[in-house]
Amino acid sequence: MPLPEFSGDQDFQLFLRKSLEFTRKIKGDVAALQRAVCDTFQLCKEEELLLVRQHLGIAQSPLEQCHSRSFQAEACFSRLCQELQSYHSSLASVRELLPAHADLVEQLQLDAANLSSNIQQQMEDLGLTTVTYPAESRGALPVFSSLFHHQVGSFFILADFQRFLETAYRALRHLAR
Amino acid sequence: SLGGTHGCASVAVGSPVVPLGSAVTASCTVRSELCRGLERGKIRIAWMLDSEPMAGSQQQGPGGTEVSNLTVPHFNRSQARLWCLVEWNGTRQRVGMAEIQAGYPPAKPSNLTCMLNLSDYGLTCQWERGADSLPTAVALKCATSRAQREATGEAVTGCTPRGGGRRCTVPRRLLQLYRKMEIWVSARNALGTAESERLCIDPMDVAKLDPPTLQSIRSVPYQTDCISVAWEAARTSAHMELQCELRYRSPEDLAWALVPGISGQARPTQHCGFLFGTQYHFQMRCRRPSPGGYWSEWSPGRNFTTHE
Amino acid sequence: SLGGTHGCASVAVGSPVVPLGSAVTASCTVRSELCRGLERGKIRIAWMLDSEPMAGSQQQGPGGTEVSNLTVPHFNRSQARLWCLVEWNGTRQRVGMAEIQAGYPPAKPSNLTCMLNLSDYGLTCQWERGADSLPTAVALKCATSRAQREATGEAVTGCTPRGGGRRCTVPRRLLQLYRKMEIWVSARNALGTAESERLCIDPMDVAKLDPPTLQSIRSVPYQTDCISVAWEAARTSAHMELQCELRYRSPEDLAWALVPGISGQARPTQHCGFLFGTQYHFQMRCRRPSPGGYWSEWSPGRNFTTHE
Repeated sequence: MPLPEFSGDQDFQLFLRKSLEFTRKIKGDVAALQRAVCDTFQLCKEEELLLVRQHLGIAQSPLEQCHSRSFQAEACFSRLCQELQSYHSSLASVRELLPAHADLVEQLQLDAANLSSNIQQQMEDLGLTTVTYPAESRGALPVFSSLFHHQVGSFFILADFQRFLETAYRALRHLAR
Repeated sequence: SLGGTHGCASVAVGSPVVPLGSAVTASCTVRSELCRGLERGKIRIAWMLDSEPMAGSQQQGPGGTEVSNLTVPHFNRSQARLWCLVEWNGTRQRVGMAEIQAGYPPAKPSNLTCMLNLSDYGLTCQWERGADSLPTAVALKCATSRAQREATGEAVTGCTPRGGGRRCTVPRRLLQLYRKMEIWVSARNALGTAESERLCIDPMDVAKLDPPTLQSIRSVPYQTDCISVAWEAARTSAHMELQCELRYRSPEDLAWALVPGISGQARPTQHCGFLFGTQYHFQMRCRRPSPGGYWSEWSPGRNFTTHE
Repeated sequence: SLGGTHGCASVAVGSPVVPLGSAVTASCTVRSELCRGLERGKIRIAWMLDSEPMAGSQQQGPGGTEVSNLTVPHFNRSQARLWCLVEWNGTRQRVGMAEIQAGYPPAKPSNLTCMLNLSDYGLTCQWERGADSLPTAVALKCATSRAQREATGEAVTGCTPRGGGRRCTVPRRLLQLYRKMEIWVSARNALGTAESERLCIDPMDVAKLDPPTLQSIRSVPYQTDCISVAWEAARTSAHMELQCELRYRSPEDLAWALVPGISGQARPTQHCGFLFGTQYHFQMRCRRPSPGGYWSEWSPGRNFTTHE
């Protein structure tokens, strides 16, 4: 994977170490919420819900800009910022579903927004230009036609967010020395 | 909206809340044209109650749908999820779900008692109730008598105990003082409503009084075995009709001697039969003369030694 | 309004709040036509500072008014009332008043320190400040760095100590984690504003960690004076880069032996130089590697006796 020229910059390395830790924190909180959804709604295995996922039309963005073969810093960082912002809003439907975990979901939303603006700020510090992508369907808050669909929708918001964080973590770790 | 109003499949139940042990019937309707990837005619519907497989019947439904019906003869879990599944690409897909709760109608609240607090004139009531089997809304209801209510259309007011508790306080502004009010507790859940016996009381009659104060105790001239007690009602009950009682005993006595029926506000009362040169300890308390009135605490004590 | 906008008389002061010891100038304007019973031309204006008579000059003012000016050269009371009086029917009438306060601009807040609580991610800051001579508004200010603020227009947030206290907590939603924030205290009263030094910290760097736990302690095969300690960071810091240290001592030792610089999350650490057949007591603590990090409390202790 080609390394951008600024990757040796000390501030950038500090930003990467902080962002890696922040991503680990968010991943831990998402995993805790996934356990809560499993315990509360008996929704635990993704393979049992693929038909309803397909029916609900929940798409996940592939983040190809952050994959090793086609890694491109500006595109990847821009994508991370945008996806984090959209998870910040779509997590609201998880919050409605899990009132007992509202504080944890709110923290998760704040963390997603913070990580996104931290990356945004770092791009500006490095003079990178932000690439904007067409907003995913997940941007707006989904409206679910039934409680079951709301639960399955929330299950996939968390599962996709966990996968997204995994990809982001790998991209950041690649850049960190 | 996502997934259309009915979606690929939907589960309908007779009622989401049923009496414990009663039968539960459910139907799962699968609309293959709405579930991309499901081949019509090859749909096999299965059921699970939480994680326990259940057997249902299956037949074609209207508009090319597949319908499976299920009956759980004796539903005896307080809460469970009924899952509808279909086979797809070699996996079992959860396509519909219904939450079912079972329990009993609420138990009748009992032993309702109320007390008016004279510092803020709030009426605090408490009662007893069995445990809840279902989410239960409990409220204390308080209204002027039914006739007045119908005549004046006055609203039923009251208060709601916190966290399903067993007491709450009706604030002064929702009370009608010096007039009979009907007070009762209502408990409601999905299976019914239960109401306590109705109290019919004037809030002032259940006021908890502050204790009176014993001002002074003196011997009565020429009646050496008599004493005169000067007392005063508490400021908060200075305007009230009171029924008070005095008690006294000397250090040797085991039991208190009691002088009931002291009424009026503060006229000194006279009592006889005291021994010479003996130290007595006096206390007084008061209450509302009406039935159900609460005695105040005993006043701070006062000592007095009769003459030799 | 009562007495018209100005009324029969009015007192004007240079400023209602002045530095202690500085001069205070005031003027009292009497409009006899608005004071029934006051005969124009015979008005004698007098002054009192609280209850102390003061001498002012008096001359005719515009529009038939009488004006008296007063200067208090060194106003050294923290608070006083300046009264304007006129003679009337042989009595002295208070016809106007101004309240004056004196003090100092607020002292500069100092020793600002902050700590992030990992249970709710609130940032609690505390500082020191001199006593207030005047009503003082104190607020902790908190913002991403100036450049970002100007670029993104992010608001300055923070918190307000209760009752003019010296600490308050910025809630998580007003913080920016993993990024430098500027934090300072501002104190403002009528005579000025004072700001503390600015902290420039990433809230995560001042997190107060929960202590780690010592899982197990074992001898190292073939290295009889060495032991291996298995430990685990607290759940709340499981994702964090940590810097930890181990301490141990045997009952005979007075001082603890310290093993600094244990990093990473939970890899067992190995230490040598232990005596044979001796019981040692072990504890561990961790903190953020960044400057200004706070040590956690020491972990619960664990005993281990080395082999004979």
